[in-house]
Amino acid sequence: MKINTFKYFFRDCFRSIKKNSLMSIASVISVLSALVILGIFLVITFNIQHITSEMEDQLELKVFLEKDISVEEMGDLENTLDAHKDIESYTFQSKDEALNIMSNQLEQYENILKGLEEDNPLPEAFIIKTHSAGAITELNDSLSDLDGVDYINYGESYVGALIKFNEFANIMSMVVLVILTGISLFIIYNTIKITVFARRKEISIMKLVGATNWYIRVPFIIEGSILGVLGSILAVLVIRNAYYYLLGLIQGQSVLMMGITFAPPESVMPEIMVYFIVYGLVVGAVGSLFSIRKFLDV
Amino acid sequence: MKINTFKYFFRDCFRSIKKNSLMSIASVISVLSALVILGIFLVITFNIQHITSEMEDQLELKVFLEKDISVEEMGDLENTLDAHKDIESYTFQSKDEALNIMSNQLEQYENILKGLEEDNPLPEAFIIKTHSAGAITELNDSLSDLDGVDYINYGESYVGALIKFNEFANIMSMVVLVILTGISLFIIYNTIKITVFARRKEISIMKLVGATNWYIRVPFIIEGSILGVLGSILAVLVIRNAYYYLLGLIQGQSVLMMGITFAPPESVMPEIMVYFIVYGLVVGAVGSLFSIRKFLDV
Amino acid sequence: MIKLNGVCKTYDKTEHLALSDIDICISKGEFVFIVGKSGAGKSTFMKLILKELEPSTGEIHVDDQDITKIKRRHIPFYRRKLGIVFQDFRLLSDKTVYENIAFAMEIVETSTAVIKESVPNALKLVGLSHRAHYFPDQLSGGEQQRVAIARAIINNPYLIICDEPTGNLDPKTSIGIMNLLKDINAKGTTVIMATHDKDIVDLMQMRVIALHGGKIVSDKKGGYHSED
Amino acid sequence: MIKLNGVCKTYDKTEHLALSDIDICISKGEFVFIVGKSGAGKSTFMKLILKELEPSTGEIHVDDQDITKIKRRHIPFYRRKLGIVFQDFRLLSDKTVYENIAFAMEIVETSTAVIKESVPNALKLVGLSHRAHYFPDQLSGGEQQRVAIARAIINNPYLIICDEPTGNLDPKTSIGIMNLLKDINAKGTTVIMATHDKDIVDLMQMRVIALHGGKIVSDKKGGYHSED
Ligand SMILES: Nc1ncnc2c1ncn2[C@@H]1O[C@H](COP(=O)(O)OP(=O)(O)OP(=O)(O)O)[C@@H](O)[C@H]1O
Ligand SMILES: Nc1ncnc2c1ncn2[C@@H]1O[C@H](COP(=O)(O)OP(=O)(O)OP(=O)(O)O)[C@@H](O)[C@H]1O
Ligand SMILES: [Mg+2]
Ligand SMILES: [Mg+2]
Repeated sequence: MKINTFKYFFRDCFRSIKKNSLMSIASVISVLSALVILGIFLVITFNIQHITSEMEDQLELKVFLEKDISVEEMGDLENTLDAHKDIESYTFQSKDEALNIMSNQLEQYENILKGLEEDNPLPEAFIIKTHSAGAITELNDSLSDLDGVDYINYGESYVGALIKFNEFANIMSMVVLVILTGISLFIIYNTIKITVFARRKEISIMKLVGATNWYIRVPFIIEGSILGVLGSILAVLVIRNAYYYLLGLIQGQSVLMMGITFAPPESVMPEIMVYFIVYGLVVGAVGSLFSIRKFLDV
Repeated sequence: MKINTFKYFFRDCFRSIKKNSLMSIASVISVLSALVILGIFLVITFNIQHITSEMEDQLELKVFLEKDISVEEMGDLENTLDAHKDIESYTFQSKDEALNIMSNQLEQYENILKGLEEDNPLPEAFIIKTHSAGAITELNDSLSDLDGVDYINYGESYVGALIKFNEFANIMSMVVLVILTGISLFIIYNTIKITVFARRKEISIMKLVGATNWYIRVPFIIEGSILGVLGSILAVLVIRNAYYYLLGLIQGQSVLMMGITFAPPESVMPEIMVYFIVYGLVVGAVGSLFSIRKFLDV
Repeated sequence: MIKLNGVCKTYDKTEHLALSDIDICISKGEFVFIVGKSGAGKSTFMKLILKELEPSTGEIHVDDQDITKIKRRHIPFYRRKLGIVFQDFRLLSDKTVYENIAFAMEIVETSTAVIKESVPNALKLVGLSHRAHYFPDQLSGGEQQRVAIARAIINNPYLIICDEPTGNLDPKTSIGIMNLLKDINAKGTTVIMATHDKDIVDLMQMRVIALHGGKIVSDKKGGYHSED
Repeated sequence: MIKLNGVCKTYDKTEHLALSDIDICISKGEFVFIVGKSGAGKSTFMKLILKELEPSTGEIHVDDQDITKIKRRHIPFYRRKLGIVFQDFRLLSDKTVYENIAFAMEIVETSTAVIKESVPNALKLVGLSHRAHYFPDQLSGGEQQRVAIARAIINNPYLIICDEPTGNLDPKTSIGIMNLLKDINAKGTTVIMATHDKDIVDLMQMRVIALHGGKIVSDKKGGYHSED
């Protein structure tokens, strides 16, 4: 095909967008609407991931030491911890610190614990942070046999529940995302189909004066892509601004949030942007391609 | 208007649905898609409400008794509790029970708490369930001054957080619902607009042979309502079956759920059904009414 | 019955005058041909009378009513008293031939019994009884044109406006249609007809108004644009 | 050049034969009128040659090619060598007059320079230079018809098919168009034209094929359906 032909294609598709402006605007709004819904869910999904990964970060392993641990054993233990690849950091917790923390955590037993101060029965401990939640159980096994270690506590049921919840949340949000992607695809494809349908007479005229299928298709595909991308860019802008606005609203209301932080937009938006623009482009182009098919039978 | 005219309206709108079946199907799918998305969110919202209300149900007030409480004081207290309108039920917790529960809850301090058994420092308590979470703070005030009451504990910060979270979740889901309702309205209105646009020539012909605006509008409005209701009924069916399917999948996987139960579909679906059908009807009718407006200017 | 006073019409955006300074008076019961070259303004004239277009300047009176001043919501009622054949037919594509014609009666709330009797009669008059249940896009050009004619006469209008009603018809069918219009005219209905068909105009010997470039260049009884 | 053997055409759903048992042979360079009553099958015949419709039975050869056997993707290339004027014009409503004509050249990848020269020439031939930048719905019926004619001749086709090309034209303009077609025919292009215009057929004295109810009832040189 000549370069001129492509010039014609672009000229025609811009003209058609202008001439059928009502339908063009409607298509863009459809893409926009469908993607904004998808965007809301994506942001929610990213935030769930963010929150669970923050919760994972807070997981720790408490290695309680034997009451009569020797200095040597203590040194060996520290060396082992230093060398272990799964361990991110660790701190030492003395008896007093332990009691302090316990009475802070257990408000309701504060009074009772006060009596223990003189003869503190709590053991010393190493508090270990791991690189990943998955490493915790392994680490538990490998550390518990070491000399000087009394027992290890890592909130077994809590870690298990968290990992399960994590999996569950991931599966659920994937399912919802797939469903929503499907639905929004449906909405956009539908809109394109009606707009193409409204122009079926034009298509048949083109065929009757000798235009090949590709000659007719290409401007439609270009038009579909342009409208799709336009809609997706608008959707990205809407999502972005709404998210910043929401974060602004919530900032300072930390009481509400119970210590939960939101995923930073800088990390969320680029992914959504790329995803949306590719989506808008592909759905617009492929949607046009399929919608036009049946009207080319002249 | 004559009764015959209405017969014509219905005949015409069924004919038009059949003749423009591609566009009719597309409109129904648009309504369906938009409402399914809305439905997913509605189900999620109902479940959040369900879960928070379950959490509220589990709230309890612990009234710790003075060590040297007299039998009389005890009797008075029980009478007060029996008579109090905010109290749903209460149980008595002895020293031993308290220690037992504490050591169960605090796995990690199990060893330490064992030492306390001989000389149990924990007080006796009444554990009270209230009718509503809101009543807890009030009850705290009214009970703490009574004779024989040492102090009251109800997880102040937890209750506060739960109420706040409740409010937050309600506001968020209302916001998301309003936004989604708006977007789905947009999608449906848009689809109707394009289908009406595709038939603008027919509309102008009717006007030119002397049809009044209402004569032209009514069949469009009826058609819009029928397609809207059809789409919404399909949406209800989709949501209903998907929800039952999901519940079926999850049943027995209670580990995953950490004790959380889902809102029963029997309580969720009727509300959604009424909401959707009214929505489909109104949006279909009003959407058609507005879409047709500008083409009546002939 | 119809009176135009200094009517001009320019289409928005185009400077060009489609009709300029038209003064016409057509009495009740007349049969008038409008002739003229392609683009002379014949259809524009028809559309003005139908109130499909508004004149840029001037007044148009139909049946002693200044139609430029009719209220929007009264327009349909004004149009119902006219019968119009459009140059491009304008049939409703999702209704059959029968229903297209019946539609014009339904909007004026004619009883079903009357509709059921009148429509087949009208179809017979234009020779389309065998096409009653075809859709417009299943008809030949001439058949569509005859449906449009049947629709125009069905409500016994006091004024019939035909824009090129025989453009797609063979001479024999054309003459049939002209006889039909003549009969209707004989019963007192005013008929205005734009046409290019020299033979028909010559045959009928009625009043002929000739337009050229939007102006009236002749207005007399007799043959097709006599200057030619 | 064109040869029809036992061609019949029934439209789906309707039992009725739009064309029955047609045998025609048209040689290269001929000028043929197809006449007949409204609904006789003229447009159907044209549509068969264009491959807009498929015959129910029979063979159609154009330029020694059996067009019923052309592969789907070769149809556009076949159509490009024809010039067609449709009875209902079929102009692209979102392109101007100029662009409608240019479009027919663009699809065969004519260079821009040639397009820029040819289109104004064609517009001049049909007398529409002053309407080049109007959209079809801003044109009168006759003007649209002339745009369709200009589009049909722009690519110098070897066969021109005109369905009622003067139905919306005044006699003077019609004769201009006929002279144009005659000139093109004189240069060797085959012309097939369906028309109702008795005057034109009588004037031209070319081969006339008369259809009636889907059958050929006469095929001879001379005036309009001589039996009438
Ligand atoms: N919508 C429009 N916008 C701009 N110009 C228009 C419009 N409609 C018609 N015209 C122009 O006005 C002039 C008169 O048009 P009109 O349709 O009245 O002609 P006509 O006499 O009916 O011609 P024909 O015999 O070809 O139908 C034409 O030159 C046409 O190009
Ligand atoms: N799509 C269709 N479906 C069914 N019948 C059709 C269809 N198209 C045409 N016909 C019928 O076939 C017959 C021939 O139609 P055709 O268009 O060929 O007539 P024509 O000779 O061109 O008439 P005219 O002079 O009125 O244009 C007509 O009676 C018409 O009703
Ligand atoms: Mg006209
Ligand atoms: Mg025809």
